[in-house]
Amino acid sequence: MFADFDKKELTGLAFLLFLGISTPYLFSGYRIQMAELFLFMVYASTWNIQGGKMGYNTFGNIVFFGVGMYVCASTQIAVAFPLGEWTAAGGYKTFVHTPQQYFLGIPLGILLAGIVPAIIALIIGSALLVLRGHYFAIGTLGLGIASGEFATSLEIIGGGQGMTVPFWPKVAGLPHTFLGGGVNFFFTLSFLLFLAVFFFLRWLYKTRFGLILTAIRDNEDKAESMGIPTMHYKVTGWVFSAFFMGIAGGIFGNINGYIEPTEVAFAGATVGVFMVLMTILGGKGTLWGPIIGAFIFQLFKEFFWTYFLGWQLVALGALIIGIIIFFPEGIMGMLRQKYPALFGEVVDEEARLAQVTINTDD
Amino acid sequence: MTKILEVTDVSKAYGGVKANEDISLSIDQGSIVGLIGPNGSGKTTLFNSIVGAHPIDKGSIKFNNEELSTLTVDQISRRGLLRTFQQTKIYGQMTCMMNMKISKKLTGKFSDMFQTIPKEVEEEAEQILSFVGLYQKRNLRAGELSFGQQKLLELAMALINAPKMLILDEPTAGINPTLINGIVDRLIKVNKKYNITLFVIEHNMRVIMNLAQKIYCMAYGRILAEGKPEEIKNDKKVIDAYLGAAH
Amino acid sequence: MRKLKNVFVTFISAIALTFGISSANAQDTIVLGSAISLTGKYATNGEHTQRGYDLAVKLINDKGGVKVGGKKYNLAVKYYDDESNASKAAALAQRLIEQDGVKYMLGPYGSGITIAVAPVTEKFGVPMVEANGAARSLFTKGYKYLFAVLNSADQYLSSAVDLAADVNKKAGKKPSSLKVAMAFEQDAFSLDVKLGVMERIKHHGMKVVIDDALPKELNDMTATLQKVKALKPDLLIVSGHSKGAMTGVKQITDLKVDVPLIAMTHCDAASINKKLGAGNGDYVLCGSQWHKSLTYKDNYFGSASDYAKLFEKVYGYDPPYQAAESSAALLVFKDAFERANSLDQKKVRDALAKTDMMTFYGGVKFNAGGQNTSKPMVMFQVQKGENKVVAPVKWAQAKLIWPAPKWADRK
Amino acid sequence: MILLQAPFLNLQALLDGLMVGAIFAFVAYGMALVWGVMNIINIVQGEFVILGGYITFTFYKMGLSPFIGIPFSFLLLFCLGFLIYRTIIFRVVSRDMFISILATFGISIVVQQLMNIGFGSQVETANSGLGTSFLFDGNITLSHIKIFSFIVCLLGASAVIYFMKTSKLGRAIRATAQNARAARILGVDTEKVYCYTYAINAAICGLAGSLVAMTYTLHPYIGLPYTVRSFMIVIVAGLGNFPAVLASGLGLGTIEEFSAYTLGQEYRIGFVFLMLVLILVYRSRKLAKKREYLK
Repeated sequence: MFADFDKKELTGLAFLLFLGISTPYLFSGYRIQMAELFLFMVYASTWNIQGGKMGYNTFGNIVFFGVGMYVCASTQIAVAFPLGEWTAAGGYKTFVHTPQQYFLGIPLGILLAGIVPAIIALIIGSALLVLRGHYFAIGTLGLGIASGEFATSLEIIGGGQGMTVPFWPKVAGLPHTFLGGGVNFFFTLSFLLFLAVFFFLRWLYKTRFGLILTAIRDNEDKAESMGIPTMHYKVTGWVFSAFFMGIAGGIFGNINGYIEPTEVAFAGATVGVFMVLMTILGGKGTLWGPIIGAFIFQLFKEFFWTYFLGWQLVALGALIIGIIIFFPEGIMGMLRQKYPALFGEVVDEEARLAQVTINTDD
Repeated sequence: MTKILEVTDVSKAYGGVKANEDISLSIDQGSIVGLIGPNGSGKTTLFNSIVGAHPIDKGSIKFNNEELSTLTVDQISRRGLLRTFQQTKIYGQMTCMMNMKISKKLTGKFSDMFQTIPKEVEEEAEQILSFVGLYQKRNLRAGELSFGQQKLLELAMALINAPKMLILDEPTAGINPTLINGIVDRLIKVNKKYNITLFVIEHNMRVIMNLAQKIYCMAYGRILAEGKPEEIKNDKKVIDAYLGAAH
Repeated sequence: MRKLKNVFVTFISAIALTFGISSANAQDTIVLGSAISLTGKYATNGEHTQRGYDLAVKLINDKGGVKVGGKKYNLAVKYYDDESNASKAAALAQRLIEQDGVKYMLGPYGSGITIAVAPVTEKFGVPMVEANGAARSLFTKGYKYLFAVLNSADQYLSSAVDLAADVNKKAGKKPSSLKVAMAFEQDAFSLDVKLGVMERIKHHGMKVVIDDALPKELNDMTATLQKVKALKPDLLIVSGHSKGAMTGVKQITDLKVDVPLIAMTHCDAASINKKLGAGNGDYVLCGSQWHKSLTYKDNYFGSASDYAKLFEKVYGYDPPYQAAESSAALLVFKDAFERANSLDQKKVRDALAKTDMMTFYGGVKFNAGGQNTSKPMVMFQVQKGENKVVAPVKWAQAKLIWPAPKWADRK
Repeated sequence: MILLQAPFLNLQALLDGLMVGAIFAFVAYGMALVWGVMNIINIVQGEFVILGGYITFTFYKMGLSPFIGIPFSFLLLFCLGFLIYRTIIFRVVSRDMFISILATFGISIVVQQLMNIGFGSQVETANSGLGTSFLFDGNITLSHIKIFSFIVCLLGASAVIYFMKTSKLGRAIRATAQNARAARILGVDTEKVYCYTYAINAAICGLAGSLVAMTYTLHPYIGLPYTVRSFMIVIVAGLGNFPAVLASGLGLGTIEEFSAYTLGQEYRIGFVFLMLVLILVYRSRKLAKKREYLK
């Protein structure tokens, strides 16, 4: 499995594995941030399928995130209680999940959280992906916010009231922190999800599918004129993103404990944009770019929160502008400029300059 | 001789302008056919109609006795009818090698979509690249190639896709004269060795004359004349058309 | 490349600093944590809340701090900015508890955000006394560590309905014949206000002629008000935080909408009595948790009016009830610490549950759900630019002016 | 069905729609300008509007008539636009449009926060003190301030058109919009043109903002809806077609108002976005038949 990894990747991966495995023990105080970090790596990496590889800058992936979150939570609740009563404004009753109910709900919810958004992507994909360039960006932006507004007026999922996610159950005889307690559990889930996404994409980008995504970015017309049914590829790519974003949403919903339409689920103005910026900061269209980007971006955010209290958003805005102006190619992009060799391209000037020699006798 | 491409009464208008009017032509399997005509005579429009880049107003286009005018670009090219562009279109961000790999014809099997590109494709790509003389450049980013080299790459990409027929839009335009002979020989080899029917727009008379076995001449969106190169060369109408275009 | 290096330098230092946060938990201070809206749409109310907390902390420390186990502790509050964003608030609460080792929490501002924080404090068994989360759903989820000193949202305007019924009966109109128009924002707080109102409306058998939902990005409610003009209800109820109150009154003034009785929330936070100039906000009936004219007393702040004076002196403006209830929250905590006579979270929690005290802000006594039951809401009406308490009768400064004079008759 | 119960409301809705639509249209003008000339989607549009509003509000707060604020909103925003261009925008002008979206998004965050810090997050309004008139024995209400802003917007809009047609700068701008490179060759200082275009856009927003401050209410986070409506309007109208922008602006206002009556206020924003998506898809589908796509 690791056979075809080179040194750089191995070190990178080793570092992440270390973080993932050691966090619950060494920095248990930072589990939430770390979980968020890994999830953000997932968001960015999946956004990268469209924005980076395929050249379709979407603001709409947040829709899948939100839908996944709601689907997962609703399923978790619905396996035990009628959803309507749970979310009913005011909620006169008190519900507590038994462990059986809870651990039935989790896998079921997460599974559906992946599938439902994937189906949605399949449906809206064929409609929206006919848009190109910034029209696609604007269209998906509209979609994202519209779905938030829609969720706000949907009673069954609590509407503007939002809904709470079931608690980590209390098992008689076990300490409250069995399986390391809810936090560890979901931290581990997000870490595993990240690994899944990472290896999936790593494989995907090597296949013909991955190459063709790049081809679509570079010159969609050419790709079509070479007999590639680009629409199929675009939609399929979006379905992949949707699937993983949905699961990520489901997990995040559980970590957060409370779901609310416009700020938590369909938070286009925060999560929706951050995943884009992370990818750009790290480097569009590369496997590691989004991961590096997410890592650095999160660090900056934490830093601002802690030391610019009250001004952190100003700082963040400034950071965004800085990234866009000075790092449009991202870190990986800069490395690629500096050391093309790392990316399997010729650097030796001679070959670069060599004239084409055509000998008419062969 | 079986006809591979039959175009009958094709018309295409942009707004009011009639770019093509009642074009009819037919191309024999395995032949090399030229299409000449002054600028703006509607040659490229005709090509676009043939490969389905835009729908035609009337008429029919048959490729191996299959109607094309209802199909989309990618469907048509999967039928084995490929074109190159006057302004080269290549995947600039990728290396030449990748350009080639992607251009390998899809088998249409879903599983193949998700398989890594096999070794033999790589070898085939290398052969073809060296055939067009781009072998040393295989690991360069295609965007960094010179215009002429990009044209060659485009040709190579077409070849690895193994088309039945290839439509070339001004293959020698903007290429330095020393290369032109080379390209002509390549095209002839393509025709013989790979047994690909060629349909070529060309302004360079010398090239087209010793390349094509049959030439159509267009002017003002209509077919003006057709025939063997030497017939065309001395055809009054053709000369007038060109001079007419001149002033 | 150098740019890149800079980035990395910054980011290394960032790590260093982020990890360098040490919980400011010195020997003789009890650190309470709170994620509060310093920026974002609730920033102003967040500030009221923070000032309320700070004022109380200062006072308590000056008056000898908290005595636990014969040892004297000072109180301190560690704040984070939740940007008025529910998910951020939840994350920050976890951070306060897990990284900064905070053992006791003060509530954030706003129902939605409190709803987001409560599951966290519950999960970690951290007692939280909150003063600004009124949503009823907070008290029905069976939280054991959540205590609210304020009345739940459903009580905000329900008494306004009763009031309307009452005055109309006096005027010889059957309550069941009354027409009610409502406009509520789509958020946790307002929807709960609606719950309470609907209950009373059913009880009186009134007829709801308009039931509009207001968007979150609200700055125009012409449509609703035009309907009101057309249908001429006897009672108009609007709840949408400050922006609802502001936009509502502003456009009622512009459109000269005549309704005998208009009831709203957050009038004082939006200070509609001042901002709209010359008595335009007049005759609006407002639900409020607290008013400085109330006669409650305690031996820290003294009477409600004393509190108002003090607050005025320190911050230079009249305390809105958000500040008052926040200060009260700290009095409750102090009391609980001393009765528990221990810093063990469980013990403190139990002490809180048994709380039964009187403060300048009103009585505090929690029911099983952690809801304060010993304090009623007050209603005040804007009269000549002044907020005058009109109900309950016990504290009434002035009589309710009803029906509100027609715009045509005002000068 | 309220509109049927009270037929007058239809007229009322229409009027209110036009009034509010005029402001949208005016803001959209600015966006169309920047979009068409500089190929930039200006996310910070809405924040400019709100900032303009706050400037006017400041005058009101100082006890002056808010009307004095109008020219200041206009001028100060002009300067701000100028400044922002010189510091940030000029770096993204030539870049991919998506970059400009993100860059201006960054700016909008900063502006929002600074407004929040400067003016507080409290909801504010500048009371114009103008009266209200009733038509059809009180069935139709028109607050004068709305009429005023309606007129100002129309005047402003026509002023922009006139300016574009006649003034030297206006012609330069139009030339650049047509073909920047050609204009440059013909000696147009495109940098300058871009700079002024952006500044003018900001000024337009400022003016609109001062009207919003007097007609509706302000708080630092109400900007986005204005930005998005401008999108909507420009996309429907198409770039560079100013009369169409005006028309679709008024249209949008009216449709929204009616949707607010029938569907209810809360769907207002969502409704706009949904329309945005549908229109885009519909138009590109139409083109797809010709095997083309939106450019």
